[in-house]
Amino acid sequence: MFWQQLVNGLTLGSTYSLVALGYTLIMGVLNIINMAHGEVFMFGAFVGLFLVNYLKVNIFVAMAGAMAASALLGILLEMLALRPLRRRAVSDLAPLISTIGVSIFLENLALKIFGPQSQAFPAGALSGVQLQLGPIRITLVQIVILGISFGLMFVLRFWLSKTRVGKAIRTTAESIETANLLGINTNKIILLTVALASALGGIAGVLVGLSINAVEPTMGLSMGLKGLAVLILGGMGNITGAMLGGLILGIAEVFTVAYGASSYRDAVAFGIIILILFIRPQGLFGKRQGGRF
Amino acid sequence: MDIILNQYYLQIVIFVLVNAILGVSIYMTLSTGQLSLGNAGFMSIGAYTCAILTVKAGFPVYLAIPIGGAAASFISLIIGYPALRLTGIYLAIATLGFGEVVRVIILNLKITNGALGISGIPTLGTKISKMLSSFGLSRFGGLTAQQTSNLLVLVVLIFILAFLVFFCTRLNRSRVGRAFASIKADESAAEAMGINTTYYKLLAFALGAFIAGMAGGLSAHLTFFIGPKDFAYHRTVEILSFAVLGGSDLIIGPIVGALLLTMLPELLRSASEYRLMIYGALMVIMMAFRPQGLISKETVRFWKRKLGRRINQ
Amino acid sequence: MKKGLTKWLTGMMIGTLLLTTAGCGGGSAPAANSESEGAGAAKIGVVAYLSGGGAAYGQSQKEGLDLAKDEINALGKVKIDLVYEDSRGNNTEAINAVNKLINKDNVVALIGPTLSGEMFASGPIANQSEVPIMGTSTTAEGITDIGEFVFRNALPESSAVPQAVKMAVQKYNLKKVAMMYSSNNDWAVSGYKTMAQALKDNGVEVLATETFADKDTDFSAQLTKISSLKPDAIMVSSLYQEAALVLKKAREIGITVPFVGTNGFNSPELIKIAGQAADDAIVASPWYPGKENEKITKFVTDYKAKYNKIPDQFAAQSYDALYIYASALEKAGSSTDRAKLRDSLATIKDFQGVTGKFAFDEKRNPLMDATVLIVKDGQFTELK
Amino acid sequence: MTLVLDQVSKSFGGLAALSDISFKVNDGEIVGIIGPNGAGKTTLFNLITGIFPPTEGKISYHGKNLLGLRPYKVTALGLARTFQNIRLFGHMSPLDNVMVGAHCRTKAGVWRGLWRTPAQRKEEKSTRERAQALLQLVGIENDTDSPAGSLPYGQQRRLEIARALATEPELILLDEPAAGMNESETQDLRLLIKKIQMMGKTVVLIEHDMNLVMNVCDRLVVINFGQKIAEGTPAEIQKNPLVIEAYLGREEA
Repeated sequence: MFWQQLVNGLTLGSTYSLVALGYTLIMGVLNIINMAHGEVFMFGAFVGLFLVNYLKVNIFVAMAGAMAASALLGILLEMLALRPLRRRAVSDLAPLISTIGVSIFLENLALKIFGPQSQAFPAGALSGVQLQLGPIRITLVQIVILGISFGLMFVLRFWLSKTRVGKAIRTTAESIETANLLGINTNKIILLTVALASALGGIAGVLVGLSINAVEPTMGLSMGLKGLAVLILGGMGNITGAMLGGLILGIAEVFTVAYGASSYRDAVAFGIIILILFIRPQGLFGKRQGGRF
Repeated sequence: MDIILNQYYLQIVIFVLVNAILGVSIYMTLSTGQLSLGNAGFMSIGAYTCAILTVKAGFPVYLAIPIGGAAASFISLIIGYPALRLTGIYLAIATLGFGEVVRVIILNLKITNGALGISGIPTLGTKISKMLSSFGLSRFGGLTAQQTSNLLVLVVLIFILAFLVFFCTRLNRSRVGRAFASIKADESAAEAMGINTTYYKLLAFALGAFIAGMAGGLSAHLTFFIGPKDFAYHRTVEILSFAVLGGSDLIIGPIVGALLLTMLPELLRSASEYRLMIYGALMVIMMAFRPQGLISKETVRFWKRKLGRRINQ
Repeated sequence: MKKGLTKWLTGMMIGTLLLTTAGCGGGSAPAANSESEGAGAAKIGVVAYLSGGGAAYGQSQKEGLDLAKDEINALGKVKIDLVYEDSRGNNTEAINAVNKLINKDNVVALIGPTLSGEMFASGPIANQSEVPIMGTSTTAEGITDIGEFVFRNALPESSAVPQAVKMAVQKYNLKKVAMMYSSNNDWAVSGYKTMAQALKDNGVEVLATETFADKDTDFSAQLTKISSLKPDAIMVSSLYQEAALVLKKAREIGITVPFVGTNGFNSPELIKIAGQAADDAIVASPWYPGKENEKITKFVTDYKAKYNKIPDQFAAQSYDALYIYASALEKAGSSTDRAKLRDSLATIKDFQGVTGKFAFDEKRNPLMDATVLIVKDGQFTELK
Repeated sequence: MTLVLDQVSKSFGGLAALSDISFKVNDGEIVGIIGPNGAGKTTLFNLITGIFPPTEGKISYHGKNLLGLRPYKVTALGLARTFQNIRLFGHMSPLDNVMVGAHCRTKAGVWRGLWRTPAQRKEEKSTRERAQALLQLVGIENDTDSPAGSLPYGQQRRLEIARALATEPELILLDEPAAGMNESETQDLRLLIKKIQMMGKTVVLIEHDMNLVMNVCDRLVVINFGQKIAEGTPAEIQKNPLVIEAYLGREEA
C-alpha cells in the first residue's frame, strides 16, 4: 500500500511540477507571479480536447496544437496585461492584481465558450493502458507525464544555460535595464519567455486532462493555486526547485490523505505556502534575495 | 419616497454599505503599503464567531459583532507577527494562503457545522426592531415590519460607515497616521526616523482585521446563513477589486469602488453571465491605465483647485 | 478645521445614499402593486444557478421549466409566464434575485433556488414577504422549517437514501462498507449524514470514511486506502462530476464492489463521464426515465426533441414543480393572490407527475416514493 | 565620550567591507569621515545606526552598547541620520516629513488621536511649531500642496537634515549632504552645520567636498579600502603622506 501511495504521490506531483515550471519561468525572468497561469493551463486542455474530439487529430499533434494556442494566449497576456505595467513605475503588486483580473476573465470566458460541463478525452487517446509492476499499478499516461516533466526540466535547464537566447533570458532575469544596455531587445525576450511558459502550461493542460479525464473551465483556479504553492516551496524562479517542489507537494498531499485526515488535503498546499514564506522565504532551493538596504 | 422603501433597492444599498466597510478594511492595511489578501479569512472568522455567539450562545447582536471583530483581530496578530517580515507579493501570497487555510479549518470544525454552515441566524433588522419595541417605539407611521427593520439596518450601517470614515480621517491627521504614511513611502527610512515599523504594521493589520471581522458579523446577520463557500478566493478578489477600482490613497476610494462594483450586477442584471468577465477586464484596465484608482490625491487636489477657482471668481 | 471635516463627512454620506438610490431607481419604474401585467397570466419568478461552476444544474432546471410552461399555456386552463434570475450559486445574489422578483417584478410565486445554502439565505425573505417559494433541488434537512411559505418538491435525502441502502444491503448482503463524500458541498454532507444513519439502522459496519472536495480530480489516495480494507461496497455522497471520477478511478485500480450513491449519482452525465466504470452503481431516485408510463415517455420524447439529451432529475423535478403550481393556481382561481396560492398549494393531494405520485405533507415536504436504480451496461435499470 | 567604535569590522560573505576601525567622537565636535568611493563609509553609518550588525567589534554611545539594537531604538537614544541617496517620504508634505521625525519624542496613540484629547491637541500643536521652526532653520517655506518629492534637489537635502533634527538627536550623522550642491548651496550648508554645532549637537559628516570638510570639521578620520589610515585635525591630515597617496596615488619612482 505504501508503494502504491508513493507512486500516486509521484504521479500527482509530476502534474504539479509541470504546471509549476510555467510559473517559475515567468517568476525567474520577470519577478512576477502570473496568477493567470492556471487559466492558461485550462485553455491548453480545452484546445487539446477540441483537436482530439472534433478534428480527430492524434494525441501528440493535439499536444503541439495546445502548446501553440497557449503560447499565443501567453503573448496576448503579456502584450495587454504586463507590458503596459512596465511602461510606468508601478508597484510590484500591479502585475499580481492585473493577472488576477486576467484569470477571472479567462475563467468566465471559458465558461461561456466551452460551457460548464466537464468533458473528457475519448477513451482511445492514450489513457486506457495500464501497467502492473509488482504491487504497483500505474497508467501509461502517468508515465508519460513523469517522463515529459523530467524531460522538459532538463531541456529547459540546458536551453537556458547553453543557448544564446537562453543566456539573453537569464541576463534579462538579472535586470531588465542592464540587459537593455547590453543590446538585448528585452521586450522580445520577455514576450518569448511568457510564450514559452504558457506553452508549458498548455502541454501540462493536455497531459493532466488526459490523466484525470475531466476538463472543465474552473479547474484552472485550483491547479493554479497548487502551482503557486510549488513555486514558493521550490524557490522563486528556480527550475529544479519547481520540479522537486511539485513532487514533494504531491507526495505530501497523498500521504496526508493516506495516513492523516483526507479532509485536510487542501490545507497542505496552503499550509506549505505560509510555512515556507515564514521560515525560508527563498524556498528550499532558491538563493537568498538581497538585504534590506 | 417609494423607491427608498422598495425592499429590493433597500437590500442592495445594505449590501453596498457592507462592501464599503470591507473596502475600508483593505484600505487600512494598504495605508502602510501592505497588500493583505487575507481579508476574506478575517471576515469569515468574524462572521462565524458572531453567528455562533448569537445562534448557539444567545448573545445579543450588538455585543456579538464587535466580539467577532476582536476575534479576527486577535488571530491577525498571531498570523501577522511572522508575516510582517514579508513585503509586497510575498505578503500578498502568504495572506492568500492564510485565507484558504481558515476556509479548510472552518470546513472541518464541528462547531462551525462544516459545509452545512450555520442557518437561522436572526436578522439584524428583527433584532433591532425588537430592541426598539422594548423601548416602546415599535412602529413608525404606516411602514410594514419588513420595511422598518430594513430602514433601521440601513441607518445602523450608515452610522458604522460614517464612524469608520471619521476614524480614518482623524487617524490620518494624527501621529499614528503619519507613521503609517511614512512606512508606506519608505519603510527603512521610517525606521531610521525612530518609528517601530513592526508595531505600526501590526497595528494596521489588526485594525484591518477588526473591521473585516465586524463586516463579517454584519453580513452574517443580513443573509441569515453563512457557509465556507461565501468566504473563498473569489470573495478576497472582490474586496481587492474595490480598492483597485476606487483607489487606495484616500478612504473614499474603496468606498466608491464598493459602491460601483456592488451596483454593477444589478445594473447588468440582463447580461449577468458577462459580469465576472467585466470585473476581470476592469482590473486589468485599471492596473494598466490608472493604477492609483479612480480617486487619488491628485484627483482631490485637482478638483479642489478647480472648485476653488470657481468659488473665488 | 473641525467644521470643515464634519461638513465634508455628512456631504459624503448623503452623496453615497442619493447616488445609490438614484442609480437603481433609474433602472425601471417599480410597478408597486399595480395589476397591469398580462390578462390573468400568473407571473412566477425562477432563481437558478445559470452561470458559474454549477451552471449545468441550473440550466437543466430552466429547460424543464420552459418545456412545462409551453405545455401548460397550450392547455389554456391557466396562463403562466416565467421570469428567470441567475444566482450564480452565491447567497447574496440569491437574496438580491428573490428581492427583485418579489418587489420589482411583483411575481405571485417563486421556484428555486438551486442550492440548499441559497435557500437558507433567501427563503426567509420570501417567507417574510409572504410569497410561496418552492425548491426543486434543495434536499438538505430543515429547509421547510424556514417558514409557512417554503415548499419543496425535491425528495429529501431522508426518504430516498434509506430505500437504496436497504435494497443494496439485502441484494449484496453487505457487512462492511467504506464511505466517501464531498466535504465542502452542503448537499453532499447532508446526504452523507442520512446514509451513515441508514447504514447504522441496517447494522452495517463502516470501515473508513474518506472525504474529498468539489472539483477535486485526484482520488487515488483515498481509493488505494479503501481498497486495502476490502469493503463489500462503497457508499458515495457527491455530485455526479466527482462521483463519475471516483467510479472511474476505483475501476482503474481494480475495485469491483458495487457503489451506492445519493441523489448526485442520478444523472445521464454520470454514465457519459464514467462510461463503462459506472456499472453496478446503485441510486434511489424519484426520477427514472426508463419507467413504462406514458406521461414519462411523452416528457422524455418532448425533452429530447427540444434539447436532444435525456432529461436528468433536475429537469424532471422542475417540470413537475411548474405543473404543481399550475394546478394550485387553477384551484386558487386568482393569478396574483399569494396567500390563496399558498393555501391551495399546501392542500395538493395525489398529484401524478413524471416523478411519480406526489403530495405535500403537513410540513410542506414531498411525499413521494423513490425507485431504486442500478447502472447496467451504460443504462439506468430498475433494481428488483 | 559620545560615540566609541572599538575594532569594528564588517564583511559581506568573503568581501571585507570594513576591518578593524576604531575611533572616538567627543561631545560637541564635528568629525569628518573622508575616503575614496567604496571605502566603506556608508557601511560604517549603517553599522552605527543598527541597519545590520558588525561582524566583530563593539560600538557604544554614551557608554551604552549599540549592538543588536533595532534602528528605531538607536534613533530614540539620540542618534539621527540622513541618507546618501535622499530617502524622503515623497508624497507627504515637507511639514509632515519633519513631523514624522518627531515621532519617537511624542506619545499620542490611536485612542487619543481619534478623540483629539486636550493632551493630544497640545502635543500636536507643539510638534507642528517645532517642525515649522526647523523648516525655517534649514530655509524651506512650507507649502503643504507640493509634496516633498517635487522640491528642488538642494532643498530636499536640507529637508532631510531638518527631519533628522526633529528626532531631537544629540549626535547627527550626515551622509554626503553636499553631494550635487553648487557653490552657494555648499556655503549655506556650512553655516547650517555650524548652527547645528552651536545648538550643542555633535556632528559626524561623510563628505567628498574637500574645502567644506577642511574648514568645518574639528577632526577627520580617513578610511581607505575599509581600513582607517589616518586621524587628526584637518591641518595634520593635509600633510599626512598616507592620505595623499590614497587620494593622488604615488609618483612613479
